[in-house]
Amino acid sequence: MHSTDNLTSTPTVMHNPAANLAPVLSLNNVEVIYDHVSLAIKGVSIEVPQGGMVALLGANGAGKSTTLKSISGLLRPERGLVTRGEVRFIGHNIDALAPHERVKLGIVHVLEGRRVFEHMTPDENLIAASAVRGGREDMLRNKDMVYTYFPRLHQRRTAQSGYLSGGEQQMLAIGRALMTQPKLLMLDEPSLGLAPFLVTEIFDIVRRINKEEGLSVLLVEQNAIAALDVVSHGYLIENGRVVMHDNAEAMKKNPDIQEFYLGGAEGHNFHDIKHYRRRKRWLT
Amino acid sequence: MDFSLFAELAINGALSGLMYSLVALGIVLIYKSSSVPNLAQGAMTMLGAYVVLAIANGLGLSMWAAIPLAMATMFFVGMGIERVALRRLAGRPIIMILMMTLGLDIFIRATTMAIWGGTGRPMSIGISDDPLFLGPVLLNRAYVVGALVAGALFLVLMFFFHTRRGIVLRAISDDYIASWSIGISVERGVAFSWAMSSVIATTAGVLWGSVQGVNQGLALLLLKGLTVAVLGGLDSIGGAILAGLLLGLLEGVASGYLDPLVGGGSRDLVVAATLILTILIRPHGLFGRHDIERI
Amino acid sequence: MLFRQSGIFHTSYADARALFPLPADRWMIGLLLAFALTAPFTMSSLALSTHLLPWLVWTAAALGLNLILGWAGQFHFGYAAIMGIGAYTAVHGARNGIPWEIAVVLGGVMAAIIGSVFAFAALRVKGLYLALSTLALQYVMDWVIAHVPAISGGSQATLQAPAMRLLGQAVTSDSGLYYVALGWCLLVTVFMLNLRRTALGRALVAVREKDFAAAIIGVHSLYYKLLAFATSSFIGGISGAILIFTFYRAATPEQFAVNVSIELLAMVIVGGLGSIIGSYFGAAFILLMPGLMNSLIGWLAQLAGASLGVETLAHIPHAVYGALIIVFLLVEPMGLGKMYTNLRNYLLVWPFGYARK
Amino acid sequence: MHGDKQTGVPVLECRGLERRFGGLVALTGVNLRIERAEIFGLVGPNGSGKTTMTNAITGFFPPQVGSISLNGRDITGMAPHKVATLGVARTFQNLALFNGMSVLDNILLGRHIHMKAGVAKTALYWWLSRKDEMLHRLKVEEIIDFLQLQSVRDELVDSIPIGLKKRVELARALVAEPSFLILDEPMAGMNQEEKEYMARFILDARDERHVTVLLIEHHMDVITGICDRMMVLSYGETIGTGIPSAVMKDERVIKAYLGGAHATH
Amino acid sequence: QPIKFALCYDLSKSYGFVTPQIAQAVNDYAKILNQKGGIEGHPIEILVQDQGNEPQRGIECYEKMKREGAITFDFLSTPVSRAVLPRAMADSNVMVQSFVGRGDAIDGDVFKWIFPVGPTYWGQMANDIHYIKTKANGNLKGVKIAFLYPDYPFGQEPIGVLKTLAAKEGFDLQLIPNPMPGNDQSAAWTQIRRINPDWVVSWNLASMHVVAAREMKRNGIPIDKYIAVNWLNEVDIANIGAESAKGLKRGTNVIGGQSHPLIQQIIKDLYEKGKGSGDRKHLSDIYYNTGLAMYASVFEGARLAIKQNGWPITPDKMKRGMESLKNFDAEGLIAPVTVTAKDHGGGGKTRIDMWDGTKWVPQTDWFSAYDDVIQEIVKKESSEFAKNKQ
Ligand SMILES: Nc1ncnc2c1ncn2[C@@H]1O[C@H](COP(=O)(O)OP(=O)(O)OP(=O)(O)O)[C@@H](O)[C@H]1O
Ligand SMILES: Nc1ncnc2c1ncn2[C@@H]1O[C@H](COP(=O)(O)OP(=O)(O)OP(=O)(O)O)[C@@H](O)[C@H]1O
Ligand SMILES: [Mg+2]
Ligand SMILES: [Mg+2]
Repeated sequence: MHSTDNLTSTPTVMHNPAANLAPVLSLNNVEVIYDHVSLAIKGVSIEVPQGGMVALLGANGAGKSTTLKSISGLLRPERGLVTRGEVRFIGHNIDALAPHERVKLGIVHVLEGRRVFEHMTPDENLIAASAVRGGREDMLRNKDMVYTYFPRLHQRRTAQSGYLSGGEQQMLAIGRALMTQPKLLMLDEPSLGLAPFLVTEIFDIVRRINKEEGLSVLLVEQNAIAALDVVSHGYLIENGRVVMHDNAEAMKKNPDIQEFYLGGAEGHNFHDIKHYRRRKRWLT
Repeated sequence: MDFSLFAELAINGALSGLMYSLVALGIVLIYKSSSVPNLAQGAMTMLGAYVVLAIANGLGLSMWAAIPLAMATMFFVGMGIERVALRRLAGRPIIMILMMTLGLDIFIRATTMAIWGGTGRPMSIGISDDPLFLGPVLLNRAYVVGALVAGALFLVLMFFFHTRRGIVLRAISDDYIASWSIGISVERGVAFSWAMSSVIATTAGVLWGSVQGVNQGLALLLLKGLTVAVLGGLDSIGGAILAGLLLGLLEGVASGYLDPLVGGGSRDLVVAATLILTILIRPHGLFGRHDIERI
Repeated sequence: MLFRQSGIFHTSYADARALFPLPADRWMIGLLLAFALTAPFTMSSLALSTHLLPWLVWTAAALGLNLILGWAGQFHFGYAAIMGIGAYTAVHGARNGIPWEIAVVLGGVMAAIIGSVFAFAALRVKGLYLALSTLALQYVMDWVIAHVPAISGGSQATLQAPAMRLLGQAVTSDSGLYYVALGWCLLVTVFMLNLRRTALGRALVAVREKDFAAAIIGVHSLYYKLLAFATSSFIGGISGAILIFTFYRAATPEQFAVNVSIELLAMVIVGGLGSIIGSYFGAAFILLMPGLMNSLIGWLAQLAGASLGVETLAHIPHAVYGALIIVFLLVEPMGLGKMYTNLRNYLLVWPFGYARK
Repeated sequence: MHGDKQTGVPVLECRGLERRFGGLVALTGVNLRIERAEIFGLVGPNGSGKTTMTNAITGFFPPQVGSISLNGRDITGMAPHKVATLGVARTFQNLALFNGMSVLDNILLGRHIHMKAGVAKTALYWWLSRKDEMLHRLKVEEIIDFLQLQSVRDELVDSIPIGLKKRVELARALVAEPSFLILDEPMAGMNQEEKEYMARFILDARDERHVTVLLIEHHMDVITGICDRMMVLSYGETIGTGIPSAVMKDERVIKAYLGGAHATH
Repeated sequence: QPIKFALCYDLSKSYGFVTPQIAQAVNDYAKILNQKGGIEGHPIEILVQDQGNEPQRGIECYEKMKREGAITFDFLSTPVSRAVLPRAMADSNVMVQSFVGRGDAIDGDVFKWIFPVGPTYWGQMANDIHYIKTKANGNLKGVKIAFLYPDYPFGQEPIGVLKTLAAKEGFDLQLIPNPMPGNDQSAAWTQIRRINPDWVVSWNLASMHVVAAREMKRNGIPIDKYIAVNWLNEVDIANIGAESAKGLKRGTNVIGGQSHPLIQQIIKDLYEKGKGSGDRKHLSDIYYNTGLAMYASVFEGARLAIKQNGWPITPDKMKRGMESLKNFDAEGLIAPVTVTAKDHGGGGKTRIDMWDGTKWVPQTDWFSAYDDVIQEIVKKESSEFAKNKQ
């Protein structure tokens, strides 16, 4: 089944809008297998330019989270393994590194579904995340930074995180990630279950962080509308393969993207949708 | 009824209860920082005591030189345990980890016995046995010392779990994966907690050893320690102390007044009753944390 | 391919839900059964009456505990006490002239009642905290047996079990007792196997996994937890009774002390949670390993001519035994049962490396 | 738009619901009336009390004030498993499938209220259970076809992707043949296409099985697309009810929930 | 064609404080005899196996040894003995349990196959009381005796005897149970201090004695009021502290020290030549002597068995051999015993030793008291057993 690698490593569109910038992160032909049996992603190649903002789109089970985990090293606890290819971060190969070492290097992964430390207060959540580097004063400074980005968290800082509402938890998860002073911020479906205005709010903040702190962002999203608004360019993953790669504008215009991710034309009607098997037009 | 008798039973009971808290604290420490209920704490206590003796007799050192050395040794033993036995199980269902600690318990006990043999040995840390009266009430010096140590440990741990490192440990117990994702070395954290707990075990071993002599019996402290720990709430330092106090007090008074009536051994009944009642009134022990379930 | 899957098509849902959908499995079970039935003629009386027989009864008990631990997901630190309750009730019953079968069932019922009462105290609780109430059960039970001569059988706390009479005639021969144990163990096994494919089993797992989700599909989690406790206690009680009648022949407190409860836990977990075949393995491991180790170590020591003191010689097997538990958990945390399954799955796809399900 | 379907018979009626958690008021003074065979949308910012609302109805966190009646019968404070037997089914916001079980068994569990589980029926499977196990199996297969889950029937639920999990949960709810179905964010984390599938299933459930649906969603296009009526919560209070097209234009709703940026969409 | 003796001991758990020394002694003894050509020309083989104080494994061991042709079985653990006893009786196998186990087992009519040669706990307790009586110059009226015991069968064993004697002699008996594992006795001693007894008879084991001694000091109770059961050895003395233990008394079944010719010979022929079966320091342990004493009578019984009824030795012959022990005192190691088909105890003489700070000093000669009382209780209990067996 590896014969398809050459195919997948040549996405439909070759030109890379951010090629001129040195990539802070690059995946070459990464393949991941869970439990030694189930093949999750096959030969995925991705680049995130310095200070750039990249989106990773794809259907359920396409392998987006797996891709992120292969970067942050969080496959191990799930008995997943990078069996081929390599992950390079600012120059060096990080495949051998343990998760916390990668965070030290500057990669941080905001997990799907928030995963805040439920029994601790938001404040303690942030402190815990500051342990990886820097002294006490760094910690305090970063906390202020986070609280300025998320004033809402400051109000709730002494509550028990487990009882925060979905949005607040998402903010906490992002703030917690920022505490590690990362170079690369990876967000896995940050808009999951958030109210529309919160989605826009959070994406704005992420964009601001990206500008002001100058850190690169790799964004996994189902909400393609919101995602493609903020990123410079995006990748599309299907069945564990990169099947499309282009800048945001071009992607928005792509008819398939429109049909399957953006929801086609305005005001189209769910009642008219008939059951149909989807056509895998990408690979043909 | 004779008040001084009551007072004496109650006070000495409470003090001995705090001695049990010493074992409980070790269990709580590990649970609070990795959600592992350690059934090997008793065995570790025993091992700690034997190591102290081995160092003291082997190197011909005084107790006060041997104890710190033993603590250092046990510190690394604890780390070793994590490295060998628990690291591979990180994130597994709790019950397997529970079983692992049970295996450790069997292994440590048997190995210790195989090396040093079952004949009891004395452990004197210079606590005099002369009577110590507080008014009409006679106090047990050894227990007083033990209680003081327990109190000190309580303060230290309380402080520790509010330092950054302590918060990190709590984070680990809350969610391994999330901890990894923000750069916490879960392995190191858990190893550290085991190391600390081994040191506490040594302390308990020394104190109990000085009370009952060093022998297999030390390993049996597990059941009491576990009972106290769970009663207090597995992740609550304060709980471990209070539960120890409470249980000890009840036991002391009970065995003083009930035993003659029911023909002995009423302690276990009291313990059982206390357990059931606590669970009915406070399902998570006295101060244990509730698991948050967002439906 | 020993366990051939391909080419076997189930034409009805019933087939697909058969106990052993694969012919290969059915063959193996058949062989094992044949062996079990002929054991009295093929095995030495030592192996039969001091290894095979207790192993079967303990397995039955382990399966009962597995119902609580593996299916309902509740810790139980007092299962030995449960067995004890059953045993003492049954023996007293039989001594007072109640027919053996009824006495044994009575034992089961009594165990079920008391077991559920203690469980009930703790059903709002999860995990270790529940374990506490079962520990309490153990304490109370130990105390009662130690302090109520009427129950424990006089000042010597030994309760002689009358010879057991099955359907009127006395069963005394090794093989007779063995068949009784075998029969009981098979009964429990079949029950557990059925649990896998009936509403009850599913409901229990549901409660274990997510009780609130279970509630919204109409599963009354409290009721099912209680039912689980009652059923498992019933099995435990009868196993305890049968253990006394077929093996110990006299009931003494130590036979059901807390360390026995711990050993039962070990049987289930080393064997594998919720794994039936695992309980067989687990019981065998925990029960026979110390003995084997003893002989093995002793033999090795003789070989090496090492003049180890009797004491050291006695402790080494325990150390090895503990080490083995550790190693097993490291190699396969899901227990011996899972190891077997892995092997089987390997054979399923053999000779191919791996198949994508 | 589906006025014709509205029979005017109330399936669910909530009056003046209030639910507090400690100091925090999660829900207060909420009235809700859902009629037979309508799809009712419930939206609101995070933490506004939507899930609390469903928990109040299904009996997990009964309201401290107010009453709930289902098909004219008062179910205030009734235990969840009882509510379920009255024909209420729901899915959960953060998936609540039974891990370690196959998809098939998960869905079979949905039939629980129609089955009799017992020790005897287990012990004497062949005589007491086998037949109706098979009957229920037929129902399950029907749903599996309906939701196109054949491919994963025998997989462990743990290992299938989230989108499918949500679908399995829907199947588990539908197989109970409920009269009233609560869906808590069934489309969270789905792309457009998958949303369309899900929307399709919900509509079919209503049209073919005449299920009344309470749908919580943050995807406004779906709400506007398939809901007959909707309600907006904010800080536990109702700030708007009615036909989606109308509600969506309400100032307060836009301000509290949609946000300026979204007005364009 | 060796003679096999089975020792299924708890070497690893509760009884680990005594079994190693005993097993070692038995092995040494066997070696010595074998050097002299064994018993009546038949070499001795000692089969030792650990049963971890678990009935299950005790039975397993018994069954195994049975098939290996062991002629006697020895478990030295209350729980396991109790569990195996019915089997041994059913199989008609000789089960030796000198100094341990149920007191009524000396009734040879009921316990045909059980041989508790030497004093039982009941006899020992009776003798202790008698000693106290002599100290109270012949009158126990009003004398306060506290009985401190670990609250499980071993500890509860002598209570029946005590109560009977209390009724008979009119002394004031106070029962002070202490829960296992007995490492915390503060409550018990608080009470004892208030009772302020004239004597404290203690059925503690091993390290429990140490805890008790400490508590006595704390509570200002002079240690010479303490009369221990025979399970208190030099190790415990060392743990208490040779000085602090001064005046402590013990009911004793066998003489201590190494003066006994047999031990001298063992030292000379084995340990000097490095052929000992274990750690030499154990030889200074009373439990070592206890081991020798136990098997002196067993080996003698075997000798008589072969001598009277010839080889091959069978359980039945062994039984009759044991039952023909007459005034046997193992060259002064134990009080002379005479075992008969009715009385498997053989006298039940003990003596009281006192620790003088350096060594044990006999306070009395070998003696046994209240034999009639004991006999009564034995009859009562054993008949109950016989009844229960149905
Ligand atoms: N722990 C695991 N064990 C086995 N298979 C897994 C595991 N995690 C994911 N998979 C499989 O790997 C594939 C990719 O999963 P992944 O979670 O990366 O998809 P995704 O793109 O993140 O989907 P979603 O949008 O639902 O998050 C899926 O087919 C999934 O079934
Ligand atoms: N079990 C609970 N204990 C304490 N507070 C709770 C509990 N459940 C919910 N809350 C609080 O009640 C409020 C409403 O929560 P709810 O889950 O109903 O909001 P929601 O509308 O479902 O939000 P979302 O859209 O994120 O799901 C929140 O502030 C939440 O913190
Ligand atoms: Mg994902
Ligand atoms: Mg919600």
